[in-house]
Amino acid sequence: MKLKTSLYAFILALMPSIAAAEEAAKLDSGDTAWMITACALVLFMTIPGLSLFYAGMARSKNVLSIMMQCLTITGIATILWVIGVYSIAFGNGGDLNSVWGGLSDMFMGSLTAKDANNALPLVGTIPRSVHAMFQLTFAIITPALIIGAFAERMKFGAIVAFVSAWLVLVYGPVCHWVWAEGGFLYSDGVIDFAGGTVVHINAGIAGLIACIMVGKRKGFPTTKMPPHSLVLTCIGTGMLWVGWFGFNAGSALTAGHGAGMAMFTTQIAAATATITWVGIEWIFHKKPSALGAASGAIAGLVAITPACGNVGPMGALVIGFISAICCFLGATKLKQRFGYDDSLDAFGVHGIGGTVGAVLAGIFCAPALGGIGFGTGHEGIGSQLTAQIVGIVVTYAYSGVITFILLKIIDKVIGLRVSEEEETEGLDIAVHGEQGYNL
Amino acid sequence: MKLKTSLYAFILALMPSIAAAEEAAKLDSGDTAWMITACALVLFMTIPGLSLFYAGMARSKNVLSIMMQCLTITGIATILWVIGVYSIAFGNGGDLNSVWGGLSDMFMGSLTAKDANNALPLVGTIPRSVHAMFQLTFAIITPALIIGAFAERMKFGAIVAFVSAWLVLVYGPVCHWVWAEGGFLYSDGVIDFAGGTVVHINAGIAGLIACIMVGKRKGFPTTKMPPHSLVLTCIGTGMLWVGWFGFNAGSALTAGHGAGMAMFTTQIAAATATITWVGIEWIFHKKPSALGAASGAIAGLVAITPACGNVGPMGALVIGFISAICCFLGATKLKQRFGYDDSLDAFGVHGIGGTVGAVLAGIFCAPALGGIGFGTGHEGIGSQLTAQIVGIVVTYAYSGVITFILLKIIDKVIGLRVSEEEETEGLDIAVHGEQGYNL
Amino acid sequence: MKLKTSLYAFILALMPSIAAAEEAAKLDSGDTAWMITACALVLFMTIPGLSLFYAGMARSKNVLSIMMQCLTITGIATILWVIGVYSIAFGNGGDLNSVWGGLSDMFMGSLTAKDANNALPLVGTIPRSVHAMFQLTFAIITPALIIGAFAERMKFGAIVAFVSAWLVLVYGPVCHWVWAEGGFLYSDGVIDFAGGTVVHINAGIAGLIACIMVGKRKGFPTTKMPPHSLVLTCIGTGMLWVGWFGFNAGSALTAGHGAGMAMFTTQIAAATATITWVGIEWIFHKKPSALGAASGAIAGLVAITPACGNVGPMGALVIGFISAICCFLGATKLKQRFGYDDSLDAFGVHGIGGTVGAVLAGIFCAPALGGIGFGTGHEGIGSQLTAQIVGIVVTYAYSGVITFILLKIIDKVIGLRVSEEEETEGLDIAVHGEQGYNL
Amino acid sequence: MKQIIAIIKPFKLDDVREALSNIGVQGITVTEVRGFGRQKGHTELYRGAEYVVDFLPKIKLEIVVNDNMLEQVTEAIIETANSGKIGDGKIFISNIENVIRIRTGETGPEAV
Amino acid sequence: MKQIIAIIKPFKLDDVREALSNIGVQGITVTEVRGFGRQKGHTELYRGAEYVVDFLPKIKLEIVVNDNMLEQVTEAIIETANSGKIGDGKIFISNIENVIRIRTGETGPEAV
Amino acid sequence: MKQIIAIIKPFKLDDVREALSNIGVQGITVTEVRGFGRQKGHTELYRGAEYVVDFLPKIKLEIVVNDNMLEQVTEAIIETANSGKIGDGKIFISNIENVIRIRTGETGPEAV
Ligand SMILES: Nc1ncnc2c1ncn2[C@@H]1O[C@H](COP(=O)(O)OP(=O)(O)O)[C@@H](O)[C@H]1O
Ligand SMILES: Nc1ncnc2c1ncn2[C@@H]1O[C@H](COP(=O)(O)OP(=O)(O)O)[C@@H](O)[C@H]1O
Ligand SMILES: Nc1ncnc2c1ncn2[C@@H]1O[C@H](COP(=O)(O)OP(=O)(O)O)[C@@H](O)[C@H]1O
Repeated sequence: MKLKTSLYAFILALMPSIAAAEEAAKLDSGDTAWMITACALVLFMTIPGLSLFYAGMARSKNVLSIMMQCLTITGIATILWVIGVYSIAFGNGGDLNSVWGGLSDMFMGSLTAKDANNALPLVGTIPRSVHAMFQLTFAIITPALIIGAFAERMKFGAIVAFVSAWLVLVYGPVCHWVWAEGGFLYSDGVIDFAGGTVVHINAGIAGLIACIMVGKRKGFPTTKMPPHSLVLTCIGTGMLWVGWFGFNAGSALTAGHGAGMAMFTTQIAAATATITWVGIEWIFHKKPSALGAASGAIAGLVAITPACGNVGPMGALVIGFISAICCFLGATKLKQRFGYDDSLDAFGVHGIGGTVGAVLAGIFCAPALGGIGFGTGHEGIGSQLTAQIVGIVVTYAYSGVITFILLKIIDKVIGLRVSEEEETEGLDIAVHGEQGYNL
Repeated sequence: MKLKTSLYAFILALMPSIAAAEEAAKLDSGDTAWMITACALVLFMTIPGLSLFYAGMARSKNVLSIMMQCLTITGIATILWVIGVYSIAFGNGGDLNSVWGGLSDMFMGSLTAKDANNALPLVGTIPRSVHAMFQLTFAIITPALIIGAFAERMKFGAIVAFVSAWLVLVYGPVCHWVWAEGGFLYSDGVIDFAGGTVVHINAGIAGLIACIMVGKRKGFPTTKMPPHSLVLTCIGTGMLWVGWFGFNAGSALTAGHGAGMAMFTTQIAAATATITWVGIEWIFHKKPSALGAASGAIAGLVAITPACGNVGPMGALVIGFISAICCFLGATKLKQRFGYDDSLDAFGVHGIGGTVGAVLAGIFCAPALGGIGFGTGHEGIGSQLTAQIVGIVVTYAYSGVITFILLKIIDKVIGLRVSEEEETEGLDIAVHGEQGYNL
Repeated sequence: MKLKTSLYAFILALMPSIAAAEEAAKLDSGDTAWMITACALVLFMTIPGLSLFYAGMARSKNVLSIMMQCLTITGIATILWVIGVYSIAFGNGGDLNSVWGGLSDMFMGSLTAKDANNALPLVGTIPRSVHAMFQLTFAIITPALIIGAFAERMKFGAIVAFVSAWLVLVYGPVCHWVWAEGGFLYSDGVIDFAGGTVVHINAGIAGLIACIMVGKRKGFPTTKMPPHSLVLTCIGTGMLWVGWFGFNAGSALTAGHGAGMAMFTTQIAAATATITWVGIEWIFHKKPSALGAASGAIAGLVAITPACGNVGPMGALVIGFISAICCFLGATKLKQRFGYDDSLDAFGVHGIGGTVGAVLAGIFCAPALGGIGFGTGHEGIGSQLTAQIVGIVVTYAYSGVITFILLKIIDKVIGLRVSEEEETEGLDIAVHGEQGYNL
Repeated sequence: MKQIIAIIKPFKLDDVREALSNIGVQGITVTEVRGFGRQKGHTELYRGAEYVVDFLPKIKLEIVVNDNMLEQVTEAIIETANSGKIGDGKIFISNIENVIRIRTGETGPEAV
Repeated sequence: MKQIIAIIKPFKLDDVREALSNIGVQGITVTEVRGFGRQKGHTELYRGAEYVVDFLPKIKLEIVVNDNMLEQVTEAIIETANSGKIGDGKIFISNIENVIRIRTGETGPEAV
Repeated sequence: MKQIIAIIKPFKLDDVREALSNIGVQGITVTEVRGFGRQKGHTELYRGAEYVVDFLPKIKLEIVVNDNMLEQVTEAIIETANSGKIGDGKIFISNIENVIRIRTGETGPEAV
């Protein structure tokens, strides 16, 4: 859960409705209404949002493989969540609670366990079931983001195995560290309002490692691989943008000022980054592009994610501006420079944007810069920044290493890549036995 | 309305906000916020959700005919609802109230009729207008589901005539039986939380009868008729899944624990069915497909619909699993076996999935199986199951027979099918004078 | 803000929650939940809704230019809003308050300025940030509507310049006149519940002037320019329809009876207009078309916009019916008659539909006709109609003249139109350096 | 060797391909084309703008055969592609000087 | 009989078709092709990856005519398809040995 | 002058085009076609309905050259389009009687 203590106190002060609710731990129908809606919005980001965004950039012979992977991941993540990842993330791990939530809440019995007054459990002012569902939608989109890195060449079976293991071994724990009371980064006062480290850095670095290990697509970078339908990518961008309100404003867990400002900063950062990326292209390439606008929008949305509830409008503007520049370089220069094939820029946009956002969150949360204050135990930009960087480094290291080990194992057991022939024919026909278009 | 008495008592116990509201019949802004949103989500299921899901599976020469039919049905259902179907469904039919709601609320005067305190009318804690709108979105999607069965060959005029008559003669009454206080299936304690019988079985059987009466598409099954764009189908699937939260969690009519759990069971069943269908294909055909994932998702969503508010997470998992197997057989084997041309599997998925769900709702509602209890007047699985089966059989029989009669009449008067030439040319050009794609 | 005094009193009477809130100026989580959702819905109308609706009607060589323009406008409007347009629209202009809101709230400091009780500011019962965001989504879609008029030929730079200046000089002031307390049309008791004048007439007339000044597309009207993908247009239609609930019901600013009825009248008008347009085509062209259904839906939605919160169900039905007829004539006959090239019928649908709606709002708000009463200072249809017509004429005149001047200047400085060669090649490649489809 | 170009109606493609397979044709190249001929196209109407679409979707088959197969092939096409309605299409026959199989480098009749 | 293959710019199609109609051409088969020639293609840039698209969209017309029509047809095409700019395209003429109308079985000149 | 029609695998297009450019070919016309040959197509399965797709995506190149270039061009194609696997495609050579450049009206060899 995303209630940092200091932030929490702040919110309590602002919102009589919550304050009251806390006293009696009462369900608030308005907060619940918003959070149910937020669940729908965040799921909408993955299916169909992200699957469109990604599928449009792939070649037409692989379009369904992307959409299929997104649907399958939605299924897998849900089932694993119910079985045990929820427990790992939000359970109480006892002695080991600083690193994981344990397995005591497997099968989510806690959702239906009534209290002394025969009432179903709440998280703040909303039903525990809604909170569990909201968090599930994050556990769905995170691995779905990764697939952009190794699109168009990885074995379906290997993806299924990797994503399943990764959810259990990486997502669950990292989520616990940052968002569960008692998690060690939570205790450190790391600010990650809606998932800069847990979601974007986590997915970005996993994608980077994975795309290097799976190897480049046949023909990359000499063969032309233009996006097969930027129309789909633009549709996906719109859906992601809108769904992101659920992601960011939903992370307030209530329908009040906190959610309102998180939505507004999200909008500002996304808009600024869109215009910045378009501007860069216009100046340097003479041709501002729709893909550039879309990429900018996502870059801004990613970067504001960890910061959205903690910074002010002007902070959001700066974050949007800087993130667009960094992600532009990440998606265009870095990749070329080092020659890895992060096909749809999972690292270039999410890894880098998440990192930029996590760092800047530690700066622009400063009240002097229009923010709403530091995380628990921090009283200045210096110490907050240190905490942020610890959070970032830990996530890079842990997610990177486990991803590496998992893929090594999977490579040995079933292999990571489809055959050259299958890759040439396209995954849609070779792996899934169907075609995207029969026009 | 979906408040079974026992369920109702249960909900009252859980939700102080409702309990309080009932005393004073007070509007709750949180419940209203959620229900307005739910209206948007359910309409979103039809336009563009279902129209994409279906249109993608059609051939490109008929893509607009599907989208046009969905838009037109949205229009027709709305107008008929206002004129009289709302009254038939939710009015008070006096002596005949067990079978229909009568015509006393034609033109929906009750929506604006103020009470003694000069207050506008409520249904529970939400404005009557919102409840009427929410129910309208169900009256829109139900006939829209049917068109999948006779896609690509039926006359537009015949569809308009059929859908109009069917809404008045079938949808209105069946809705009244199951969801209106006093309806005979309602009184029987049949559990249908969000529309297994009213929506899915009702539409599924009508589709089956209709596709048999309209006849096979020219060339079926020898000619290849692959889906023209599974990309559209996958987009539609995501939209339907997300919109279904409005459908199922909205059927709680409040934003509380009931809605939360309904959303969560919906997610679990959809996910499990997705993975199950994909698994079946993987094992038996070696190629797990995007269409399979999409079909599984819808199968699970359909099956959990009648049960979502009454079963627990594990019940949802089992329902998802079983529904995927049954619908897989329905869409692949049954159709081949009997040789009817249910083009887009309206019966194979909605009829069968709805039936499976309605039956299993009667089992997994049992507290011993994690459910929240039986319907009014039932105290064990046996008696509940009997009620469920009565509900199913009555719907099959009534909807089937009236559909048959309506189509016979329409066939006599204007004919059901376009000419062979028009069918070959495609409905888009032949009937609507336009083309889906001019790339 | 859209609270006309009389309407306001009416709403207060209806909704105890608001009435109570006003006393203590308390945040209502239910109202906030709905309004956050409404923000998401209205943004969804532009990206991806409108961009799909428009892009589908363009030729495939220009599809990305439309999507790019919508994304860019979203970015620009957001940034300008934050900088100063919000202040112009909703600030207090002091002596000049009847014509603009001044620049005192540049950079939106008012959003985070706490009151005496250290509470963040509200508008009614929702956070000021949410209200500002909601209004921003209107400021985004309005210029986006205009681009339909000069699609497929205008310079990207000219569009950016025009839209930026137009937002500051036209949108901000007109919005202030109609919706800000003290605005002169507001004071006149003009009824514009959700934006008939501010959004649709404003955009429609600007589009008309612009398309005449930019000139016809090369080859118009002799060359065939069929919509390249009505599938996209139909998807966009569904999204617009659903998003419109946020637009119209959101304009109630609370989740109560007002929002419920606004949603319901919106649905009725859209449905009636859909069926009417389809009917006209069926009768006169023999071929009812999907584009017709889509056009009808939008026509109805546009026309009900100013009226949705003030008329009854039957008023909505009549408005839907009349708007479809007028917009049908606008999009098919008027354009041909006068030979201007309003490519995607920005004027034909939005200008005309908005005008029809603004006029009829003045009639069907009459309690005798099922409406909820006249605007401040009006006591009969005659005087209300006069006010409506003043509102319409003022908007036509102001928006038209300023648009004309702006485009004259831009034409001189950078030119309005791409070269003939670029137009022939298509804007996607020529201007944006990318292609919509690589199938 | 001869090149046979046949313009046929799209829905006849499967029948024709099968017939040709049956008589031993080993290679066919198919193109989606639009044909303008005696058969009239349709009219599309978009918001009042009327478009006469003169071009109809057709399938073009290119088949290179040895001279001795020529007659058999044309007959098979005529039989299966014929629906008796206007727009059934045409067959054009011309001479091919040489054929080369890329994979093996074989030339002439044996490469067909 | 002769086969005339003309590669033209897409936006000229309607003009050419009309001109050919006017001089009595009864049948045309049209294919969307991509041409590589003197006219240079454009560059597309996607997230820093540059693609030079050498191939430009063109329209290919295939028209089979009796020998006496040959000149008239080529002239009509040259006149209407000519924009004076590079990339206007070419006309290739070859011999056709036989023509068969599928619907009627007619062969030779009368089948054209 | 000769017309060379080459059917090749789609992913070989860029290589072939480059090779042809290098030896001085000035014009190529490319069409996306579907080929039926020895190489077998795949099977698609949609909700239990099985479709055997006999036709495989191929690229057709049409190149008109002067007689002296013929051999060089065919060799270049054979070399670059050859993957050694079934389905690599074929080259068909026929005679062209005349070539006209639309823009200039030039005819014969100099128009090629
Ligand atoms: N002379 C021709 N040259 C090229 N293509 C032709 C010619 N004549 C006919 N075709 C092709 O054959 C198709 C069918 O011809 P059409 O005249 O419509 O019917 P039919 O062959 O039955 O008389 C046309 O659409 C066109 O593609
Ligand atoms: N020798 C050739 N063989 C096949 N197609 C050719 C040949 N030369 C030109 N073309 C076609 O004609 C088109 C126009 O040729 P290009 O050289 O660009 O301009 P121009 O004909 O005006 O000199 C090319 O895009 C190509 O499709
Ligand atoms: N006789 C033919 N006429 C026309 N096209 C042919 C002929 N033979 C082969 N082709 C084309 O060449 C392609 C490759 O031929 P195929 O028999 O599959 O492999 P290979 O040429 O390696 O033996 C086919 O898909 C088809 O498009």
